[in-house]
Order: sequence, then structure tokens, then C-alpha cells
Amino acid sequence: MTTATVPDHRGRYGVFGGKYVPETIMFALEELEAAFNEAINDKEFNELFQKELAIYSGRPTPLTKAERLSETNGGASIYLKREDLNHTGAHKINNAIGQALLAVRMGKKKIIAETGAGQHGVAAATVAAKYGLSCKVYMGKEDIRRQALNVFRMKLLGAEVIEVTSGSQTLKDATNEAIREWVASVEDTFYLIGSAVGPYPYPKMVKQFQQVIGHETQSQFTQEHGGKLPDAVVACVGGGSNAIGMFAPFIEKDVPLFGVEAAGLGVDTDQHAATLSKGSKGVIHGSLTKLLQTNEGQITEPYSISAGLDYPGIGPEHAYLHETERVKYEAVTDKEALEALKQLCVTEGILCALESAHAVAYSLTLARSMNKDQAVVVCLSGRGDKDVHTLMDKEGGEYR
Amino acid sequence: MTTATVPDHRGRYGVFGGKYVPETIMFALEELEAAFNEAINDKEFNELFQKELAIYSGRPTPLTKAERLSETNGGASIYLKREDLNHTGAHKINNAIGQALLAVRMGKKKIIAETGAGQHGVAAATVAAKYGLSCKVYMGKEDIRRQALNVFRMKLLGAEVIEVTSGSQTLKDATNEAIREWVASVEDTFYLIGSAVGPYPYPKMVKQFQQVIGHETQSQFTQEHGGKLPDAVVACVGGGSNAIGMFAPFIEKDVPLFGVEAAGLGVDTDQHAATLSKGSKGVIHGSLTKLLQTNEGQITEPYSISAGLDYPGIGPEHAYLHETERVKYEAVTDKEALEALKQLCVTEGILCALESAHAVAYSLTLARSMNKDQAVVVCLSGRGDKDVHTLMDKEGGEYR
Amino acid sequence: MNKRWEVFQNSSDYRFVPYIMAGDPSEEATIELSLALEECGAAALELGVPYSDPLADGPVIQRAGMRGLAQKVNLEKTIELVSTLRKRGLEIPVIIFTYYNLLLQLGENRFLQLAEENGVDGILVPDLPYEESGYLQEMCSQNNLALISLVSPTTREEKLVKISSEAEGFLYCISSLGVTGIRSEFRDGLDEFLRAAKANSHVPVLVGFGLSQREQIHQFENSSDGFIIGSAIVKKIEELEDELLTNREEAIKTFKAYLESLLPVYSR
Amino acid sequence: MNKRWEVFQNSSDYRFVPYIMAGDPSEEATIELSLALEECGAAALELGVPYSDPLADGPVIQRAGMRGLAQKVNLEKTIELVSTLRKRGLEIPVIIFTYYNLLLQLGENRFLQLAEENGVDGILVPDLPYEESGYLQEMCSQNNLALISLVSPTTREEKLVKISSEAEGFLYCISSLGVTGIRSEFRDGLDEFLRAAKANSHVPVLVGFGLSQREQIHQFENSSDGFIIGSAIVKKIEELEDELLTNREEAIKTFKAYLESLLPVYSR
Ligand SMILES: Cc1ncc(COP(=O)(O)O)c(C=O)c1O
Ligand SMILES: Cc1ncc(COP(=O)(O)O)c(C=O)c1O
Repeated sequence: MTTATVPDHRGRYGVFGGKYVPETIMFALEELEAAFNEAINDKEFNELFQKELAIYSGRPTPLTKAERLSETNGGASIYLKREDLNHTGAHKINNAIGQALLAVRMGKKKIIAETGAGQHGVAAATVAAKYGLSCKVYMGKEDIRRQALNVFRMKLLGAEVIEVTSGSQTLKDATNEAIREWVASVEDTFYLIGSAVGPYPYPKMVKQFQQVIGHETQSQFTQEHGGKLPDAVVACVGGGSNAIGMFAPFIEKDVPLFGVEAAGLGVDTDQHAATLSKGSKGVIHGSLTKLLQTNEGQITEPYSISAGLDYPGIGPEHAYLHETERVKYEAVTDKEALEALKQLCVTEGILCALESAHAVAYSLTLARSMNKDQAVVVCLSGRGDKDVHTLMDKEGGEYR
Repeated sequence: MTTATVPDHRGRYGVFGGKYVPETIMFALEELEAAFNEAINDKEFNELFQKELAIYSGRPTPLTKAERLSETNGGASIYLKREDLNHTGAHKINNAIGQALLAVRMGKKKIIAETGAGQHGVAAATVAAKYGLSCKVYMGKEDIRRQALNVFRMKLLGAEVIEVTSGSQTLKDATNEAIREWVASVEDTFYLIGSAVGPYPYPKMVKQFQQVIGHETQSQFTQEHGGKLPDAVVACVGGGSNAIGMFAPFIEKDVPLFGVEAAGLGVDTDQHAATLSKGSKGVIHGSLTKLLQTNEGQITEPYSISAGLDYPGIGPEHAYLHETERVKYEAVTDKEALEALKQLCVTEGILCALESAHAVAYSLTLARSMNKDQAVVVCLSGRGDKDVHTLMDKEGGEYR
Repeated sequence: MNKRWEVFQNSSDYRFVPYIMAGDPSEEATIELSLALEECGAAALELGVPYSDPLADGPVIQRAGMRGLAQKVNLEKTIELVSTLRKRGLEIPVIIFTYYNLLLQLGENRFLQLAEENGVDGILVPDLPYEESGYLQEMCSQNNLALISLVSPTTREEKLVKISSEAEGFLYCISSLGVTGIRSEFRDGLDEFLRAAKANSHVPVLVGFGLSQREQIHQFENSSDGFIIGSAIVKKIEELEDELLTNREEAIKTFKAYLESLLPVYSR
Repeated sequence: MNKRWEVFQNSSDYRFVPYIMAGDPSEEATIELSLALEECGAAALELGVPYSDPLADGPVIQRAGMRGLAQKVNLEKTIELVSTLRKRGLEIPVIIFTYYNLLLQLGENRFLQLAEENGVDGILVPDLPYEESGYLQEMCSQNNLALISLVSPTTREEKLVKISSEAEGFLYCISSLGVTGIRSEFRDGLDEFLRAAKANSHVPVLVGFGLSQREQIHQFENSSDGFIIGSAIVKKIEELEDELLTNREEAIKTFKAYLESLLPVYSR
């Protein structure tokens, strides 16, 4: 297929990617790239990473056949890759462990991170505690208000949570602010980005640390199916880290891949986060990609019920996979995601993250269009405990 | 050692245990005992149970060496058995899966369960959803108020949560009420008890389904240490299920075992849940054991910051292990548990359940009294996400 | 067997055995209510002991227990109340209905001693099934106290035969699954179960749990030797709570009128 | 190279280059402020374009951007503003300071065309580092527009030499790590870095980021050819916001007085 040669030496996925950052941090990206390349070619580093994933985060995560969900829904069998069972409750920790180990290897003592809903912030604070690093997490004032529990968790873990009052006071502004801080403290600070976004080498690095999802899935699935690959693989796409990690081993293979964006109130409204479906080419947070913006180039505030998909950009490799049509990107509304979340609850006893529910929702549609002897694998990127408040607000009286 | 012969054929652990229940449900206990004995001697059932633990709950859970915690604290190395990484966030699911599979095997279509903080309620609702059973969870009115999030989770999972307004409206009353309901619907209903308590065969059954904790620990530890066993094993004790599961393979071996009860505000106040340290022999929920009561035999309301340890009784096998002095039972206060929880957070990036924090707290004391080349294993029975509200309330302004 | 049990067992009446809670709503009320019940035809009396965790009881008796607890009535006081009842002329057998934990804390020996001293005739422990009752059974036999056995429609045949044939005082047949309380329907196959119990029992076979109306009582009169009414009576006492505390004479009159409306003529 | 750049580069003054935000607090104010800056000795002008996500800017310029956005000023309007400035007599080079995304959306070709039509002399894209600037660099060269390059104390030696020697218009030396803003201290080793830049540059070497006081400016006068002041001036404009909208003449007077207090005598 088409992706064997991306990213190129300039960090480009086709036209996408690159390093659109102030000159001040260019040296840090180079330093990072060098350290990263060295690390992933070092057997010891890889073994350490794998060991930490196993004994700290509990990997491998299982691949659970959703028997009752599949039956209820009809069509293909649905398998769930259980990233929700990771330590801290989502795939985010894979990447956080990888980057933190790299930071330690580079001799950095401080990490900074951005967070929206707080999931990556918690993951970053977690690895900072574990590896004895100081940690500052940038978070929009508005998100701090909405996610008080995660803010408290980060503080418990010893992180400093820095309120961002610029712009729309949400994730994109927190990211801007984290980059600003990085520019100011670049000499001794490691910026731990939480998704497959940002300037090169971040998208590549995050993919590297998340591809364990796909590799485990492949070996678990083929083992159960006598070497056969799944008939479709589905993942939700915020910045794109769980999806790219899940897709990684399948991109070069003949497996249909589906990325699911948040359609919010509908892609035809202005309340959505469907970056690929509705966005256009542009630069955000150091990378040329697709994003939601006005036609003048002002970045617009996305909307989704799920805080982790509520990002106006997307990782550059996804923009590339979209353009080359290797991956199909679909959009799922709040309502469809909520329905899927509830159906998964009552048929499988699994309360998934609202982000993941988008992938589940699309997998139901997909499975219905497929045969009984086929199989769809969905990346269940996280657990839904963090979303119970949101669900309670949504459901209002119904559940109370 | 001393326990090879317990329980006897009447379900006795020394004098403890037995079946102190209304005649109406005696036949159900017999039916259950027969089905249980048949099941655990059936290879297929055991394989199914092991498979579900693996592919649904994500077992084996890792044994994480707490390097920075051990270093900070001094003395022996501390290892954490990561039950917090189970599906739904605690060891409770092991037992819930086991009992639900048994219910299915017995052809029961309905399960009932009691819950305090809601952890077992969520586990029961989870397995009910997964195996297509209806589920009623009995919960004290007071606990429903305190644990609104878990109540909502149970409802999302399709369970009916029944408010118990009798007595002190907490766990013990919810248990009374569940038993009453069981008496009324005994012919088609399976009572899924959440801890190693209740009439025989429950204590034995819960131990059977929880002993995976200890067996995994033993094999993980010995593998890492060339066959050597740990120098001490520590677990918190509410009803006693995680502890008995953890202790199971070590009871017959020369390994010091420590059960940790909740001392609440102090064992010398009247605000604690230190059943073994301060209780006396009596019958509660169908079993002769130790419990907190007035000298006339009225059961008293226990207190602990951790809802899962806040139970006036304890499993009969623990009463026996206490009496025979095979296990040492210690009590840890709210304050000590909170301190340990925070220390674990900042040194290891792990937010554990308040229940588990009691075990961690005692393991710190223990480790300090031991040598650097020794090792203490602690059962980290659950994760602390559920406790963030409690912690926020406790810490007040400090973290906000 | 003592004299009071002899009278009870030799009676040819369809026996009425009421249950009330000691101390509900006061000790004095309990005395008057007990005497009223005897007057209205009670063949024996079950006297409940207030308990924090009455897991065999429904809401009505749970509330009665709370009221008894508020009066600080415990097992010892309940037993002593029997002595007062005797002094006040009560002649029917009195059975102490207590959860096992209360008995354990008082101590079985002490209980037996107190029971003897105070004129108690039997004991019923709802959470002490046949399997666990061996020791207490023996102690009771030695002390001439009837340990009342219960059988339920879910009791296995073989066990039913055993319990029935060993029963003392009377055999308590649980007429419906569930806890104590008022019910409007009973299980099918109940008659059969009662007949099997009767066939094996040397003592009167009484049916209980959920009876609240005269028609329900009639239902069992061919298959049993009597009936037990708890919740319905306790509920009436609850209704009369205030009056029982302030104007007891009037309250007792109302109570008796209620009993007359409830009970079949032959058992008065 | 155009005439305006020639004058700029041939000047022997220690060059003062101010940064202001287009449309802050109004387009008319921007014009008057620009003219005032020229009058007070500005050797060139950086005109910022309001942007939703200015990740190289500190809070002061972020707020200015919000004000500009509120005025619906965009890249195209900013360029057109230069034409007005020219008509009103502004003679110094004007550099459009824009984030890359705005340029991308307008289109590089369209930008170049508009720049030419409206008398723009240069462009500075803070998030387009040397490595990504090849195409734009070439287009600018072909269109006689200076793409202003930045170097930072963290720029590698080799790259510093390359950028310095290729620089057009002027070379922007970042005097401190971090985003734009007002600072009270600068890094050690800054002089050395500036001297290395100067040694390789064919165009004036200016120092910027964080300057806000006359003493700070003096600090660099031996090692550079001029200085850039942004946040300090923008902050003054923020203070004068209301007056600039209601009593512009007075506001401009105050602004000039501020500039005189700020600037060294030789650059006025
Ligand atoms: C559970 C979960 N899934 C998915 C996402 C989306 O991120 P990404 O697209 O990088 O996987 C998030 C982000 O917070 C998340 O928390
Ligand atoms: C996390 C956790 N640990 C421990 C306990 C105590 O129960 P047990 O003693 O049965 O393990 C509970 C009970 O809810 C719990 O949730």
C-alpha cells in the first residue's frame, strides 16, 4: 500500500506534518528526534518500555469478544480491544510511559503536558510520579471547571495544574500555552504531548508508543482465528493516537480501517469535531494537517459530548491516510455514541469512555452490513468512569 | 499449619461459620453447595472461569514493584498486586464472575446482591449484563445518597437499585434486605454475595473465586525471585474477600500474613470498623464470626473513611485465622490510610482505593521493620477513582 | 413437658398463637396486650425480642423492633416480662422469639436459667435452622423448654419428616416464602405440605407467616391444628401506639374488638 | 531590494523597530499609531495580524490579538491597511507579522500579490522555522519581499551561520527564550550569540523579545544594529485603548511621550 515511506525525513506524511514551531524550540525537536531514534533502536530501551507496559499498566490488554452485543445487533462479530483496562483507564498511558522513559533517558527532570478532559493530564502526572519527574499540566479554565475530579487527581499525583485563561480556555489554548511554556523552558523540559499531533517527531513517536495496541490485537485475533485477520478495524479519532496505534500493523495489510470522528450535534450543524469530514488544510500546534477553521484561518472551537474528541485538529498521518483513502473516516453524533454506550453497558457490562463509544457506534452499523462469519475489531480506548457525571447530566431524571 | 481441614462438612472454621439462616433458604444453600462442588470439580467450568477472568477482566493482573515507594520508605521492597487493574476497578469482579457463571450453570435467571459503597453492586450489575441475567441491588438509603455515581453506573448497566430504608440504612441493612428478598424468591434467584461472609458455602465459594489473586502472586513473585516466597503478605479486610483470596496459597506455607482492618478514628474510640481487634463472637448475616456489637448483642454501626471496610462483621475464616493466630490482624486509622494513599500517588503514580490504602499503610510500617533484601507483597485491592469525592471533601481547600 | 404445654397440646380447639414484640410500645402495654390476647382465645404467645438486624422479619415487625429497642428492651428483660405476665395471671405457654445473636450474647446457660426462673415455656430462633440447633435442642430438652422448630414449603421431604417427628411444643409451618408480613395469596401445594407435616408430628401443627384475615385462616383449618398471626396484630398495635401509651384501657378495648373481628369464632 | 529597505539598511542609526497589532483597538488607531511610531524614529514597522491561536505570543499580545479579532481584522485587511498607511505618508518598511495558518488560508500567491499591491515590504511568520520556509522564501525572493528570519540563542551554530548569511530585510535575534512579553533579565552569553549573528549577516541584526526599558536597549547597542519592541508598546496601547477610541489626538500625544521616555536619544 501507500504508507511505507511516510513520514519522510522532514517529518512529512505526504504534504502533512512538518514542524511549524518557533525557531527557539527547533533544536529541542532535533534533540528529541535524535534521542527518540536512538532509543527505539536500543534493545534495552524497548525491553524496558515493554516491561513497564506489562508490569505497571497491565498489558497485554485482552481482546474481548462481545457476544451479546454482536447477537443483539446482528451481523458480524464484534471484538473489543480493551484499552480501558490500562492503568489510569485509557490508552493514553502507553504513550505517557514511552515519552517519560525517553525524558528520563534524555536526562530531563521536568515534564509539561496539555490536557483537555484531564485524561492525558492524569497519565502525564502518573508517569511523572512514577519516574520522579516534576510535572506541570496546562488546562483551560473552562475544562478545569468541568473536570474538577481529574484536576484533583493530578494534584494528588503531585502535578501542578496550570489554569489557562487565554482564547477559548479549552484544550487548544492549553496546548498553545504548553508550547509557550516549552519555548521558555526548552533547555531542561520535556514536552509530553498526549496525542498523535504536534510537530515532528511527535506524531511518529506517539504512533510508536501506541502501536502496541495494534500489534497485540493482531496477534490475539490471528491466534484465535487460525491466522486470519479481522475483516474491519475501527477506532475513534480525537488527535488520533489510539487509532494510529491500532491501525499501525494493519495499514500495510488488506484490512479495511475506519476512523470515527465526533459529529457532535451533526456534521451539518456548527457543533461538531469532525475534522476530516468538515475541516480544511492548515497548521495547528506545529503540524500541517486538517483542522476546523474559518475560511480566513481562525481556528474554531469544536464540539463533542466527549471531551477527548473535542479537538479542532488531527494528527497529520490521519490527514494523509484520509487523503490517500487508505482509511475511511466516519462521523458519529453525540446521540449515536450515547446509544452505543448504553447498549454496550447492558449487553456486555462494560461502561466505555464516551470517546470509545463513537467507535462502538460505528462498529454496530458496520457489523450489521457484514456477515455473521466476519469480525470487526473496535478499539475500546478507555473506560467511562470519567464520563458518569456527563451522562448523569445528559440523562437528567431518567436515571435518578 | 492449622487450616488444612477447614471448613468442615458443616461449613465450620473451628467454631466459626455455619449457616444461621431461616429454614426457608436452607434448601437453597444446599442446592448451591451441591452445584458449587460439582462446578469446581468440572474442568470445563474452571476453564471457562479462567478464560473469563483473562479475556473479560484482563487477568493476570501484574505484580508491580513499587521502587520509589520502597526507597522513600526504607526497609523491605514493596510489591503491589494490582487488583486495581481489573475490569470495574477492584478484585470484586473475580468473585462476581465466578458466582454469575455458577448462577448460569444452575439455570437461574435472576441475581440479587447487596452493596455498601456500590463496588460490589457495580460488579454484580456488570456480570448480570454480561451473562444476560436480571439484577436487583440492595443498597442503604444513606449509601445511595453518598454514592450517587455508583448508583447511576448500576442503573446504566441495567440493574435495579433498591433503596433500603430499614435500620441504619447502610450495608448491613442492605444485606439483611437482600437476604429477606432471597427468602422470598429463593426458588429462581441467585444471591450473589460480595465478600467472604454469609452462610456456608459462601465463604468457601468466595475464597475459591478470589484465590486467583494469591495464586498469581505466588507464581509471579517466585518467578522473579528464583523460587523464593515473599517475606510478608498484606491485605485489607472488610468482609475479607481480597485478603482470603490473597492469603489462600500462603496459609499452608511459612509466610507471615497480615490482615488490615479499618481503625477509623482510632480503635479506642467508638468510630472504627476493627472487627477482629475489638469485636466479639456472634452471628451476622448467616455466619458465626466476630462482630461489632453491644454486650446485649445488638449489632453496632461501624465507621471507616473507606466504605468497603465499613462492615460490622468479617468472614468466618478470618475469625478462625485470627483465633489460631495464623494471620496477624492489625488496624490502621483513616489518617494513616490517607497518608499512605497520598504517598503511593506521588511515588508510584497509583491512586489506590481507600480500602487498599489501609493495607499499603501497614505495609510501610512493616517494611520499615524489615531488611532491604526482604519483600512485602500488598494486595492493591482496587483503584481510587471512586474515592476522589471523599478525598476532595477530606482535603477541603488544600487541593482546590 | 410442663403443664401449660399439656393444656395447649390437649386442646381440641383450632389454636390461635399470636406474636407481639416485647416493649412495643412499652413494657406495660405488652403485658396488657398479652392478657387481652389470652382473653380473646390465644392458645400460646410468641414474645419477640427487639433486635437490630431482624433478617427474617418484614417492615411491620422491623418497626415494632425499633420501638422495643427504643424502650431498651433486651432478651433478659423480655424473659423477665414473662414472670410479670405470670404474676398477672397469664396461663398460656409463652415462647420467646429471639434471633440467635441475642441468645449467644446472653449465653445459652444463662438463658435457660432465666427461662426457668421466669416461667418461659419455649424458644423460637428464626435464624437457627435445624442443622445448627443440635446443641440448643439438647440443652432445651434437659431444661424442659420447647425449642420450636420451623418447616417451610422448601424444606426437603426427608428433613420435613425428621423435624416434624422431633418437634416439641408445636411445629411451625411457614405458609409462604419470604419474611414475616401480611400477604394476600398463598402458594399452591401448601395443603399437601401441611398434611405431610401433620402426618409426622407428635405436636400440634400450626401455620403462620402472612395471615391477616379470617378467610385466610379458614383456608388452613382442615390441614392444620392452629395458626400464628404476627404482622397483622403488630400492625394493629402500631396503629394504637399513641393510645396504648396515653389511654391504655381504651386502646385495649379497641384491640380486643379487632381480634374478635379477625378470629374465627371457634378459637375465641 | 526596494527603496524602503535600502534606507533602512543604509541607516547608521541604532534601529528601532516597533510591533503593533493591526486593528488594536481600531484600524484608524493602528494608522495613527504607526505614523506616530515613524515620527518617533521607528526604522521599520512590524504589523501583527490577529490570530485565534498565537502560540509564540505572551498574554499582552494575545489580548491585543483578541481586540484585533473583535474588529474583524484579518490578514487581507491588515495588508490593505498598509496601503492606507502609505497614502498617509508612512515611508518605513512594513513587515506583516502573521502566523502561518492565516497565510495558508489566504494562499501564498494571493498574499504576495496583495503585498505588492499594498506596499508591504516584508513578512515574518513566527511559526515557520527555517526548515519549513523554503517555498515561501523562494516566492518572496521572486516577489521582492523580505521574509524576515529569526534566530534564537538555542539555534545551532551551523544553522545560525546559514540563516544569518541568507537573511533579508533584517535578522531577528531572539534575546530570550519564551514567547513575546516583557522581561526584566536576559540570558548570559547573549552578546556572543549576537556577535556570531552579526559576523555572518548581510543585513542589520536586530534584537527583540522582552525589551521594555531604555537601560535594556543600551545593553545591546554594541552587539546589534537595532532592537524590536513589541509587548511594551502594545501594553501602552492597551492602557490607552479607551482614549484611542474616544479622544485619539490626546491618546497619540500620550503615546509619543511614552515613546520618548522609552527610546534612547539616538534612535529618535
Ligand atoms: C478514552 C479516550 N479515547 C480516545 C481519546 C482521543 O484521543 P486519541 O484520538 O489521541 O486517541 C481520548 C482523549 O482524551 C480518550 O481519553
Ligand atoms: C477496593 C476494595 N477493597 C477491599 C474491599 C473490602 O472487601 P473485602 O474485605 O471483601 O476484600 C472492598 C469492598 O468494597 C473494595 O471495594
